[in-house]
Amino acid sequence: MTASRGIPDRLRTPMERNLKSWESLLMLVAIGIFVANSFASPYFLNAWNLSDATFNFTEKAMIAFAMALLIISGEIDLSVAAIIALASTAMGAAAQAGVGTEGLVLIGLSVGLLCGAFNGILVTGLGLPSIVVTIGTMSLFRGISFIILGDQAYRGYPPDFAFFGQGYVWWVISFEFVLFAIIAAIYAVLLHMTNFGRAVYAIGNNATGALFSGIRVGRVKFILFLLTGLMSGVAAICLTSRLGSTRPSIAFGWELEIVTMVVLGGVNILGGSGSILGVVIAAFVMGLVTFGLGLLNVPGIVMSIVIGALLISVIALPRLWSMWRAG
Amino acid sequence: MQLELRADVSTQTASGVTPLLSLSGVTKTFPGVRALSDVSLKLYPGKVTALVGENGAGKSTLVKVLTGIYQPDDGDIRIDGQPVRFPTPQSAEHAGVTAIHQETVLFDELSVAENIFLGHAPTGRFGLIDSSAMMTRAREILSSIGGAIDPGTTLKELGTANKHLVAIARALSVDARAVIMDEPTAALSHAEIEELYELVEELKRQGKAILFISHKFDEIFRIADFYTVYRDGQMVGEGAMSEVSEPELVKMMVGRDVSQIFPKRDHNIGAEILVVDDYQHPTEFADIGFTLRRGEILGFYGLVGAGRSEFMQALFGITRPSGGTVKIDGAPVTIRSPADAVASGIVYVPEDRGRQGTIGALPIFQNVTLPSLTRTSRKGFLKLAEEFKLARAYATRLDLRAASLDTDVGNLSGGNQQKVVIAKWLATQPKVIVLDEPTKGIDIGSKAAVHDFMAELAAQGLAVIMVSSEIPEIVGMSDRVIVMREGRIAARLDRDDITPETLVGHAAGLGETRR
Amino acid sequence: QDDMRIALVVKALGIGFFEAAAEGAEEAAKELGNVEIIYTGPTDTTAEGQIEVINALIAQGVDAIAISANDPDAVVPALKRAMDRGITVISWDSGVAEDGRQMHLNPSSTELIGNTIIKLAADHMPDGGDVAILSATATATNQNAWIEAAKGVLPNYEGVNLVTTVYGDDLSDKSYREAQGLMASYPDLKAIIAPTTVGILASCQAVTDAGKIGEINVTGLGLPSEMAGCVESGATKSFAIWNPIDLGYSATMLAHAIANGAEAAPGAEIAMGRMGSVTLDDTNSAAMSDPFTYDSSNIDQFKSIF
Amino acid sequence: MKRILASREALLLVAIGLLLALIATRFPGFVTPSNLAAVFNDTAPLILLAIGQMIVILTRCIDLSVAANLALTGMVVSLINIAAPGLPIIAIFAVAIGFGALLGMFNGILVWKLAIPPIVVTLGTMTIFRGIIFLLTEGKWVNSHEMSDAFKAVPRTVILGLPVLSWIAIAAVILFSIVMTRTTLGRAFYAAGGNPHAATYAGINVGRTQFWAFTTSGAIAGLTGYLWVSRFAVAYVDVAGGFELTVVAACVIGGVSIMGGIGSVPGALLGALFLGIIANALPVVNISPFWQMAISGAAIIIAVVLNAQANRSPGRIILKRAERAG
Ligand SMILES: Nc1ncnc2c1ncn2[C@@H]1O[C@H](COP(=O)(O)OP(=O)(O)OP(=O)(O)O)[C@@H](O)[C@H]1O
Ligand SMILES: Nc1ncnc2c1ncn2[C@@H]1O[C@H](COP(=O)(O)OP(=O)(O)OP(=O)(O)O)[C@@H](O)[C@H]1O
Ligand SMILES: [Mg+2]
Ligand SMILES: [Mg+2]
Repeated sequence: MTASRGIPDRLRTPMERNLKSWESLLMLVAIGIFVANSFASPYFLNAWNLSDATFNFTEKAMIAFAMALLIISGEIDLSVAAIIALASTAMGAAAQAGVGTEGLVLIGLSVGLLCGAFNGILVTGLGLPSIVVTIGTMSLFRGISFIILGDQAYRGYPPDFAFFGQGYVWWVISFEFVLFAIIAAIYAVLLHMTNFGRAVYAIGNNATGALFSGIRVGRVKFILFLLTGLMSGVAAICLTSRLGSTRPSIAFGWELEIVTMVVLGGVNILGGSGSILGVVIAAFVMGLVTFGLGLLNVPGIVMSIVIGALLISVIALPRLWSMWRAG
Repeated sequence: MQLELRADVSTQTASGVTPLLSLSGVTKTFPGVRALSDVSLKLYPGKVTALVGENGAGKSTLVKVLTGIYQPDDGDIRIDGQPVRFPTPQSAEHAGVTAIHQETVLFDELSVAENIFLGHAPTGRFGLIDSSAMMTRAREILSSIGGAIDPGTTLKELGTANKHLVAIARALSVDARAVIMDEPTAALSHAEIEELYELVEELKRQGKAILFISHKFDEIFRIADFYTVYRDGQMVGEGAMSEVSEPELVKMMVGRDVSQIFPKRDHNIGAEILVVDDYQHPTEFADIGFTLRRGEILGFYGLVGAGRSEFMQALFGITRPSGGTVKIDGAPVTIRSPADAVASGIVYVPEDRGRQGTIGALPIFQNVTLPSLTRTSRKGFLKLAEEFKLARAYATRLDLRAASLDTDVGNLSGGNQQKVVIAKWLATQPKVIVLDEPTKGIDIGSKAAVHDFMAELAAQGLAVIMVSSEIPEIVGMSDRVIVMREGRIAARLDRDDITPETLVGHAAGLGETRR
Repeated sequence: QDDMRIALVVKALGIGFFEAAAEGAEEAAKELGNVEIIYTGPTDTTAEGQIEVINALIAQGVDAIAISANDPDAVVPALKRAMDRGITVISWDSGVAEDGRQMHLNPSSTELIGNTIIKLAADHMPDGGDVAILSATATATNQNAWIEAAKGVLPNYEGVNLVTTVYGDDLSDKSYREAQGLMASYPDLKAIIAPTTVGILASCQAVTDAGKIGEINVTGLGLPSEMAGCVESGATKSFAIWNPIDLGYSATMLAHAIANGAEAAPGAEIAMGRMGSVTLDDTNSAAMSDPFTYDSSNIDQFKSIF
Repeated sequence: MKRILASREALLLVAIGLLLALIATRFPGFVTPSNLAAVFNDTAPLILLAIGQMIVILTRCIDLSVAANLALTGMVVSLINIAAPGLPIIAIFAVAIGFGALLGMFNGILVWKLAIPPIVVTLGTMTIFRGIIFLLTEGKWVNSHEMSDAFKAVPRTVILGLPVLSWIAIAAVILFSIVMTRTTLGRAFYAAGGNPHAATYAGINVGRTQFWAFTTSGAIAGLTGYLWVSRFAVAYVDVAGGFELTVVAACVIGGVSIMGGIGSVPGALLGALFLGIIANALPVVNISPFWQMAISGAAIIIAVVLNAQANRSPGRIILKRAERAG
């Protein structure tokens, strides 16, 4: 213990901290997978193929960034995939009625925001646990899609609507990938460099303490639900555009993949810690694993074993290691 | 239960009597902390031994070692001179050692009887729990300690005091020979404390050995026969209560003389700054109104549960009042959230440091700047250098002790955590600071520091509200006192009227209660 | 010269019908020589799963993709990209919207199948009565087309009253529950028509469990190997199917031919080995052969084949 | 009496009564004893799984791998049945329960020994278990005609008017009612989740209690796995896909608190029945099945809101007391 006159700001430099972090471990995994893939398949190191591979994760990752903030704050949203379905259905109905591309985008984003607001009110307004609220809204939102669409499908989106999910900005760089990168940057800044981000961490570590420190906990959480809804709306636009059609079963089961991506990215599922960089790397890891194994025509389910095992082992290994060292 | 141990205590020493329970050479380390180092302790049948020491001296750790919750790294525990080991809490119970722990360790959703017998319920056929036997025995134990609680009620339906009775009943449900009480009176009201003293006498008569841990010197001198003092995890003294004086005991604990507990202050009371009028709440309090001036310390006294904390939390925007107004510097303000309160210059140092005061997993500097982020940032973007600057300024001012400013607050000692909470609020440059039980559970050395600091704040023109259940503190520190009873103001006392008698009388609603 | 690689993409891996089709594809590959078959598909019947599979196939630069689609529209953009990269794309069994493939091979003519499934039911209900359809997913193109056709021929069968269509999503448990629901909601039901191999089996099981053999006849499209028990117990009087081995074989032959330059345009005739040849209609679709009806008289002969 | 009336379970029972009455107005045949028995039988697997899930949730964990466990165990017993059709059914039961318990133990050990958050563990094992089915079978289905008759007969054999499947659910409800209220382990489940800190002080090893909760949930899932595949006479990778969330929903509707420590077997039973009745009633009362999802979603949300209302502390009666005194 040092007397305060001499309290140093930091004991370890940020550099030292980073080298020992989760993100560096994950980065190693990512590089390992990349190298392994290059050896395993002759088709892997090809710009177009790598570009195609990004579609396996960009939409999920966009939601994962918002979800990361939500999980860091100690909440969760399992209704994200259902929001995609509802937003996509709304866009489909609008397209049917002749609404143009700008209008469709506006509708997709608004439905996302509305759904997020609905979750947010239930959780922050009524003080309900988010995991059960969003299990409920997950059925509710997708259920509304089913009521509207039943066994029908919406097609016939305006031709220029296809750009969001199928367009390329420059050479092999797809619009979705650029959007993914921009969103990642925005969320990284928001979480790590703003007052809002600091509040998110504080709430996740101790919501009562944050409230007693003058942070508007309810408002911050509500905004996080809004953001998650909004990102689901963005993903709905991209996915709908990529598929060119809407069915109520669209994006089925994505919520758990998105949560997996966030947790794999080193975000503490119990709240309080995590980084956007981690989620970005996790997105690449998941994308690389599925794509690499896909090139070998390994069925998707085997890839999910790999992801599941990776999820458990990247958390378990450091703990096993420290247990082993402690004897 | 029928122990016929009659040690000769007329000599005031216990030499020659085999202790019922004795410890020697016990050491316990946590990562980075040596909580106990080579300590010893002796408990005698039919006697109360007081264990005293500053916060973090290792008292509770010792309790956990004695009840099988922690395993000591080294050392020797004997019962009746025979060495024993407590690998699990059950094994300690079997050996006849039971404890009322410092924290409440009960289950809200279980019934009173289940709470009492969890882990050692009477079983009947097929090893199934025999609920009727459990009920009967629970009722017996409860009535033996003067509690009229139905063992079938769910625990969450009970008030604090009754919960505490259940905790005591739980400790007694084991056929114990040694009973450990870790700060048992910290959460009790005056009348309940008296009942507890009677219970202790009864246990003494039954020949049980009692270990009594407390920071309150009056009660130690009242009920203990022997004392043991720990400091920084080491034993620094032991002996008979009758052979030690209060200053001597304090010196042993703190390692230096603590001469003057309540600092003398010159009165420099300024203009009116806070006016609260007719504050109401549907269930917790009603008709609260008062004024506060710069440089003034306004004490709030009352029995536990009088609604002081609830009112302060409403004033701070945690809960919504159903009516009433607040004026700061003559201008009315609306407080709907703590953020509003901070913006209007009212800050609140809560009772529950760990849960409400600090954010344990965030570093010191982030805790300090949390409410002041708008000032250390530009357009919502953080500026770390500014944050460190602010945190360093207040850490220096409060003489905070820590390895670095990015140490997590959770790793600090209780006293230093309290400093972080105060630093956090001073950094917002408040007008009114509310301190809720600022010295609760704090040892005598740190207490003096907090009192000094409070006086200094008032001298600098800050208006201070101090909620406290400790009469000496209220008497020693307050310029004026408001006594609350059952959610309403029972009395307003000026400096000259503040005596222990008037305080207790108004708080209890009668005139006759005496300490 | 490298092998030509033809990918047979199915709705989901593990379904008996598609396993048999894959067998046929291998047979065609052996016959053609220099052809490698990649049998693949998602694990559940989703369009997103198929798109990931298609992306992986594009990346490998396969020569042709023959797909039985989970969703006629959602896979179109991915398949278009495949065609842009020079990959031959045909659909078979369950089709893809026209601009997402070069041709589509129906196992049989839609009208014929629609008529057959109604006739199978009507044959055993001389006095008419209520029938219900239990289909696969609500998005399955082929099933939907057959059901449309079946509704079209209904007036020809006097007294046969179609009460409802429900969807079992090609999941056994869901189909079983839907069949139970049908029996509960329509106490006078005389037949359940399931134009899907998963649905017909589950319905048969549900009818057997409800003790309604003889009361309710389960019919539709099924595989002889899987249906043998139902025919034996009497829950199913008769059912129909085309040969899935032939279907896989034909799809492979067509994909190979088009990848080798055969033109897929309305009116074109394309050969498909031992199955003869097909002529494309103006939607570039063609039908392979007629469905064949199985009952107690011939089931034993076929149950060991597919 | 007042406590019973006010309890969550009683509220839910009333809700179910109202629901049935509502359905009866449109379709009286639904509430005949024989149809209700059929609905109960159809809901039996959900009841079983909900009991297991309830125990896990009580200890502040969650088991997202139950449906995958069910599918894997179901496939394993099916494969055993193919390999050894003569194996007595009692052995099949033993394998199903044992293998399911083993999978549960795997979750439990990771939660206990490595302290990995349960949601992460079971999110991982959920995909791993299903993946293992694929590796075992290459995705091939085991169909009705490959299973032995004895294997398929068990859940549908009728005893005293009810199929064995229903009897097993009833037996589980009784057994676990006793376990949860009358055994040390049962109380430990409540204590470990209600207040883990205090449980440690009471000598309860919280990690080990959670381990046993996962083991129990796994054993139940394994048993249900056998019943499921034999009832529907089919086993494949995607059996009961997505069912884990339905199971959690049943618990939530049944008043089990996701924060641990609150819940009961009757609650889980009623929660499952509520969802089961809705699922069975919709097609009957001629509401399009496409409404089912939205209705159960709305039911979950309403249940959570009501439960939260019931749990809300009524506030201290401090002022009332003062008024009475004054
Ligand atoms: N589980 C633990 N892990 C790490 N350090 C611990 C743990 N428990 C206690 N300590 C440390 O051990 C020391 C002794 O703590 P203990 O709780 O025994 O003090 P105490 O004398 O009971 O204090 P108080 O009067 O405040 O109750 C403190 O420095 C504390 O921070
Ligand atoms: N009748 C009661 N029923 C339930 N809880 C009660 C009751 N009376 C008091 N409590 C609880 O006791 C605690 C103390 O009450 P409160 O904070 O209002 O009193 P106080 O006057 O501020 O006392 P102190 O600050 O000294 O604890 C609170 O947590 C409160 O919830
Ligand atoms: Mg202590
Ligand atoms: Mg208080």
